[in-house]
Amino acid sequence: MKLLSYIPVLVVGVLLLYAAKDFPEWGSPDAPASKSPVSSHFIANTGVDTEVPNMVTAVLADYRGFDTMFETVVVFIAGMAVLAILKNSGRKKLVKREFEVDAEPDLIVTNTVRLLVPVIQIFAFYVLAHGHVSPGGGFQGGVLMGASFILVALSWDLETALIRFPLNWTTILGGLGIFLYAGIGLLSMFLGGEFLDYSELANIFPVSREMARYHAMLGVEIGVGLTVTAIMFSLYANLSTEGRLQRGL
Amino acid sequence: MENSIAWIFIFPLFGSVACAILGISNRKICYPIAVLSMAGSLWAGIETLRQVLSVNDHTVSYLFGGWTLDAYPRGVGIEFHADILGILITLVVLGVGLLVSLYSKLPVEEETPGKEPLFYTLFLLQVTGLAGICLTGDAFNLYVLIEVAALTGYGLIAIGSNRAAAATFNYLILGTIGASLYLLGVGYIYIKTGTLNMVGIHDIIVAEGLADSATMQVAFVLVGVGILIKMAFFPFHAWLPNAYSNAPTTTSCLLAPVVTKVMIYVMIRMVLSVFGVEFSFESTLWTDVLPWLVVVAIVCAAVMALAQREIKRMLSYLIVAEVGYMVGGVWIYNYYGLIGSIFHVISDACMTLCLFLGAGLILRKAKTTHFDGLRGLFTKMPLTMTGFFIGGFSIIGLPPTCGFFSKWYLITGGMVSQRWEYMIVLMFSTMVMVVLFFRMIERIHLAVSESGENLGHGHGDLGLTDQQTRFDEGPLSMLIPLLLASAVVLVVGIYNQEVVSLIEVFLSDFNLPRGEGIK
Amino acid sequence: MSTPEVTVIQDIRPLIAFVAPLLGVIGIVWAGEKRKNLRETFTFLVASIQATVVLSMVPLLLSGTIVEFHVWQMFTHVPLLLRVDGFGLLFACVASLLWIATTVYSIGYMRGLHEHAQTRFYAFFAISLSATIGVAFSANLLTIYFFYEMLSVSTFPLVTHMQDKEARTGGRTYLGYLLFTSLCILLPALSWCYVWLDGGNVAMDFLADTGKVGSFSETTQIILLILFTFGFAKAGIMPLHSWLPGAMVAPTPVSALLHAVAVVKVGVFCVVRVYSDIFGTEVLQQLDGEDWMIGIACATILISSLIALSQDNLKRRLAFSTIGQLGYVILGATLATQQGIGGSVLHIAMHACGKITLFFCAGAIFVATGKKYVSELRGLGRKMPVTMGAFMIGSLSVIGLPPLGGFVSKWYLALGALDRGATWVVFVLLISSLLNVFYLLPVAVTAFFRNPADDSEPEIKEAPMACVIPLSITAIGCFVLFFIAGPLVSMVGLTD
Amino acid sequence: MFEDGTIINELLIERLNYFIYVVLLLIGLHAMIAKKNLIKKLIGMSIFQTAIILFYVSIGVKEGSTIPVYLPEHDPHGSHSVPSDTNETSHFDHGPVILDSSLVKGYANPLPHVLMLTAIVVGVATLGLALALCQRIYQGYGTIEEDELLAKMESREIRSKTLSVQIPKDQKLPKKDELKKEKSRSVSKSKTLSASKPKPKGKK
Repeated sequence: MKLLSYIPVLVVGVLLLYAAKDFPEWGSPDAPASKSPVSSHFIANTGVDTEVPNMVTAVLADYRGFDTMFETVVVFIAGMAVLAILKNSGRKKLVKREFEVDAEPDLIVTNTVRLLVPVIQIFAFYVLAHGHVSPGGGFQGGVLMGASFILVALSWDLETALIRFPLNWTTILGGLGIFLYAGIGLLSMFLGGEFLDYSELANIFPVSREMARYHAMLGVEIGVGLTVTAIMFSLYANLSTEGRLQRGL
Repeated sequence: MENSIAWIFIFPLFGSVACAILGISNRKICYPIAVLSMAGSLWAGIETLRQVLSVNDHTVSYLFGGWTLDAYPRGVGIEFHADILGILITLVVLGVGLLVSLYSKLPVEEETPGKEPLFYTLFLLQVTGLAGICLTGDAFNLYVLIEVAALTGYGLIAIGSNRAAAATFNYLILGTIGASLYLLGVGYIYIKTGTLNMVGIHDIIVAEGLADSATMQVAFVLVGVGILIKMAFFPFHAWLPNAYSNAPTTTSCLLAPVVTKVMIYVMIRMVLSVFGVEFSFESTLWTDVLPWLVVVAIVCAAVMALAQREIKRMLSYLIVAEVGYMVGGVWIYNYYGLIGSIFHVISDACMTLCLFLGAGLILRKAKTTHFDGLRGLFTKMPLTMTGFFIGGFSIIGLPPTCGFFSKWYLITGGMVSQRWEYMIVLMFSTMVMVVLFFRMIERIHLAVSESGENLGHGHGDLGLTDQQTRFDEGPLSMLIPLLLASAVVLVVGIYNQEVVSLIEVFLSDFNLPRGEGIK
Repeated sequence: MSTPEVTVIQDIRPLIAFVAPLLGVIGIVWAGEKRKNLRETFTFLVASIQATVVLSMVPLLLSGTIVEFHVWQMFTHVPLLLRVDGFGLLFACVASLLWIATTVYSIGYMRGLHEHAQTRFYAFFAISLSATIGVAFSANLLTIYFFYEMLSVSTFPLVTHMQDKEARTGGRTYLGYLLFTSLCILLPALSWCYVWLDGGNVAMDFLADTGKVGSFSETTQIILLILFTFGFAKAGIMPLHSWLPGAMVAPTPVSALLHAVAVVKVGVFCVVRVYSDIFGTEVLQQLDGEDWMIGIACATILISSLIALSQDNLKRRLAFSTIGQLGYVILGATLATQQGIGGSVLHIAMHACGKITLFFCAGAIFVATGKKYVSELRGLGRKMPVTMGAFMIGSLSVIGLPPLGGFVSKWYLALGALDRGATWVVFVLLISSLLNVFYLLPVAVTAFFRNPADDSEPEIKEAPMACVIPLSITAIGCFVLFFIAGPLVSMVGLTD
Repeated sequence: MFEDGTIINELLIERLNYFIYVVLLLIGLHAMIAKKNLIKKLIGMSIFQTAIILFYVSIGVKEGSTIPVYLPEHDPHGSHSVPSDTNETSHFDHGPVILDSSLVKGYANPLPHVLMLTAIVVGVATLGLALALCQRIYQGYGTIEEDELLAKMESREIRSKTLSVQIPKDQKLPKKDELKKEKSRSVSKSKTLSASKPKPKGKK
């Protein structure tokens, strides 16, 4: 059996290496992927189309905004599915596990975290909002934000973190994030464009069509950030307690 | 309506968010939201079909974000590319979604108490993903949507019992391998063509003559194998029977009819529209190899189905066999085979829906889906069993159900390509299905146990109490979807010419052999 | 059988004849077990409606008008088309008239035996008859296939009516044979014709596309011929006959229906259709392998007659007799002459009338006495004179003596054989008639002329009136058929 | 493919990325197929996905190019440029322009990065879901070793058959009052727990 499992692995390996001989030169600017009109359009026209200096953000949130919407949906799905899988399942009784420590939260740790969390959260906002001009954006900001709550849960315990961020709120915020994203898309559709055609927002906001894209991208990123924050914390809360939402690790 | 194609997924997407948020305070609200958003989505789908039929080249391109083709190069934005085939399969998905959402009220409340909001959220997103797969014109967006459909699927299955969770894990591992291979294949395509737009890829393959390129060949293999895993083609089928038979009723009703079919649609799409007929059929070995794999697949799946004594498991293996039919129909490479394959995607979705809805009702009333629990069910619930057996007759392929017509085209296809082995295997599995369904009819109809002993006392005595055979149909909210589904099986069969003519319009763009003039 | 000057009119009557029983089913199920009389009234009503509609088309046909009804388009070139021509109408008349008789009879039989699930019985009986009419009026091969399958499935609950182990075995053989042949032998043949007959643009219509098979190569034609002959396994041609005795477990009205009217006759009717209207006499006569088919038909006739001799169970004996008689019909078709094919169509009608009488009698005996075996019938003739008299008449008709219907058809079959130049076939016919005498007459003779084994048996009376009347009527029908043979012959177009 | 040594050289030296990604991918694939421990399978899955991400990122490489963020001189808003003495509006002076094709070579291809951002997120979501499944399996069967799991599932199936209870135990429908009891129990539990916490406000 063990030997048998090498066969598909080897077949795949040979196949992939066989294809590698046909690849374009590594790092060559003339490779089809780098030379294609699509890639050149992104590099040459992002500024004109959207006024966003960070091409990755522009491509992520605008050119391929539809992808990113579903990417957010995937995150949301993961949160919902984990909730669905672990909610009300199995043992209801509080089982004390051998690695569970009943000690009070450590003074040094909690105080350090007390200082650290606001900094992390502000940094998260920065990363989210500054995604237009530097690496960053909704996902990164959202993860940082979620991490700040996870840090609270780690240094005190889950109960404390859940008081600050109740589990129902994760679902609501996660939903709202998608609602925000898709809502911006829907709004621009109502204003006469295609779905997610942010430039139509210029009809109701006093900005140029390009700047409408620029600002709508920020809105979209906030939506992404909301969802990711909520779901990251929800994932941690559920996974660390097998869905029982007790004291946690 | 101009944006109808976008409304197809807007309805379920917003519906699912509404379910998640509003469901926290009021669980009852999820069911109407789900039904309404499915109905809205179906309406948008029909609207889109009308739109597709009204334009000259029968395709509607919808560019998200307003990155229109006249002002920007193709592939900059994401395109929804609705041709006749895509919109037909979308309609199937949405129709199944609507019927199952109607059906779901009681089973969801009872099997997953307290989780209704989560269930409906995942349910609606599943339909969103599947409908998106049918319409998207972007190879990478397809990956994202496949994962949307897959993740919701994992959640929907594992929401049930512990067994379901264990089965889901295998599904997850295999599903991830499949999706990742597909993603890798897309990477290979991208490295050679520099675009992700399906139409763009096809244009570049034709323009630059990439048919002989080793990278493209391997890309084809990776994409193909990825999709085959996702559609539970025989050697990769291991996840399907466990997952579907252990899933909650509503989940299996939704997943079983559409998930594998949608992946077959993706294969057809890849073969015809993305890689192109010449590339797929003439410059790869697949036409030589795959029909023989299909033979093995159908035989094995049929034999395994024969060994089952539990309705849902048996049906799951039948799905694996049916997948073999459809894959075979594509790879025997001719016009009729493809018509058969596409039509079978549609009809198989209808009949599998019918069967699983029926199985759900049987489970509810008889408390078991084991064959032994079937005795006397016809007197107890005649309407349910009628619906169930219309589905069964369709799988066997008796006229005038739609299964007959799709099987007819598949057989014709085998004949035109002179793939006798494929035809023989079709006959073989047809006979297996006859055995399977009439064995069930026997169980229902006769007072004889499998070993042959008489259970009753002769003269129609089934050996059951009056209580057990008294007329006791399932609740209307479950029965009506089943009857509607069986009506659809008949109607699609009777009006098959309308569907086939649409498929013929779609296929007329491709240069497929018809095998005319052979004596 | 196409006559030169025909006018084709569109009319809904064929569809009514097909749909009426299906609508009747709703009434039957609605009335249910609690309102027996209402339920049986429904059955009787739809049977009468069907018969009236069918008979109303006879004058039209005799005046040279063919009624058609286009139901829906099945495939690109193939519609589901109902058409009433001579063959079909004759068969439909027989089926619908005998259904009325069977209805009356089954009321007597089922009530007499206090059978269970009578509602189901009547409902599926109606569906079967609907499918039979569908086959009779089909205008092309796919339409015929459509109704053929409908009949296979709808008779399954009738065959397994007893719901016991024996019924299971019988039902399994029944469906196994019928669905295997139709799905695995017939379907490829149909598909072949669909794709390649005349370049794939042919409706396989019985009127328009006769003889187009001639464009195939010789081998293909023979393969198709074999596939079609054995694909319609309802025709009971050897070696695919064994479902028929197996299906004997059904209640007698069903056996009567299976063996005299609906199922087996549908089988041979389909075969005759293929021979005469798809291949056509010209094509068949030039086909070398065709002689083999005559041989198979003859072999079926003789072997089944020999087996019938050895059967003691009355219904089984009649079943093997049926196989032999079906052989005649196939034989007529394989002869591929005008006379032969006409004879075989006539034989469908004549044999139906004779054989249903025999089955009715067998059922009546069972209801009255509970006896199933030939050896138990001694002296019964004196106690049940009407039944046994009818049995005698039926036997004579099946044997083929004038002035009974069976004679006419055998006469035309013999003529057909001579036309073809196959004199030896006439001898086969003679020998088999002799065998018929050997296995049928002793039954009646034992009943009338042998003393009962012991007189201690309880008093035996005639079966209920509802049983006796139909069998008397069908017995009289055997005479009538002889005397109205003229119009029948012109209906199947033999007078031209 | 190995008929001349150059290809191997090329693979190992010039296209090391492609080689490494294949090796990583195979390690991941092997772990997914052959490992019996469910968590190890998931680790394999992560490696597998990471390998693909590595491959995509390799596609985006362009020699002599910088990250796909506009340099100050191309920046439409000049937000990167060093603040000058002139007032704010001067940043908008040069405004957005379409880049010259020679300048396009100076930036890496942004598309693969975007795609991989998506793929990473999908991978995280899948992993989270899979871990939840593992926990559920562990709750139900007390093991995450595949063969032990299969054995336990089988024995349970046999047991349920002999008991002629066809519905798996955990699918049994709880009655309404049972549900209520459960609810009240969980409420009281949370009360007792939250009582020990310093800040019980806001907890429902």
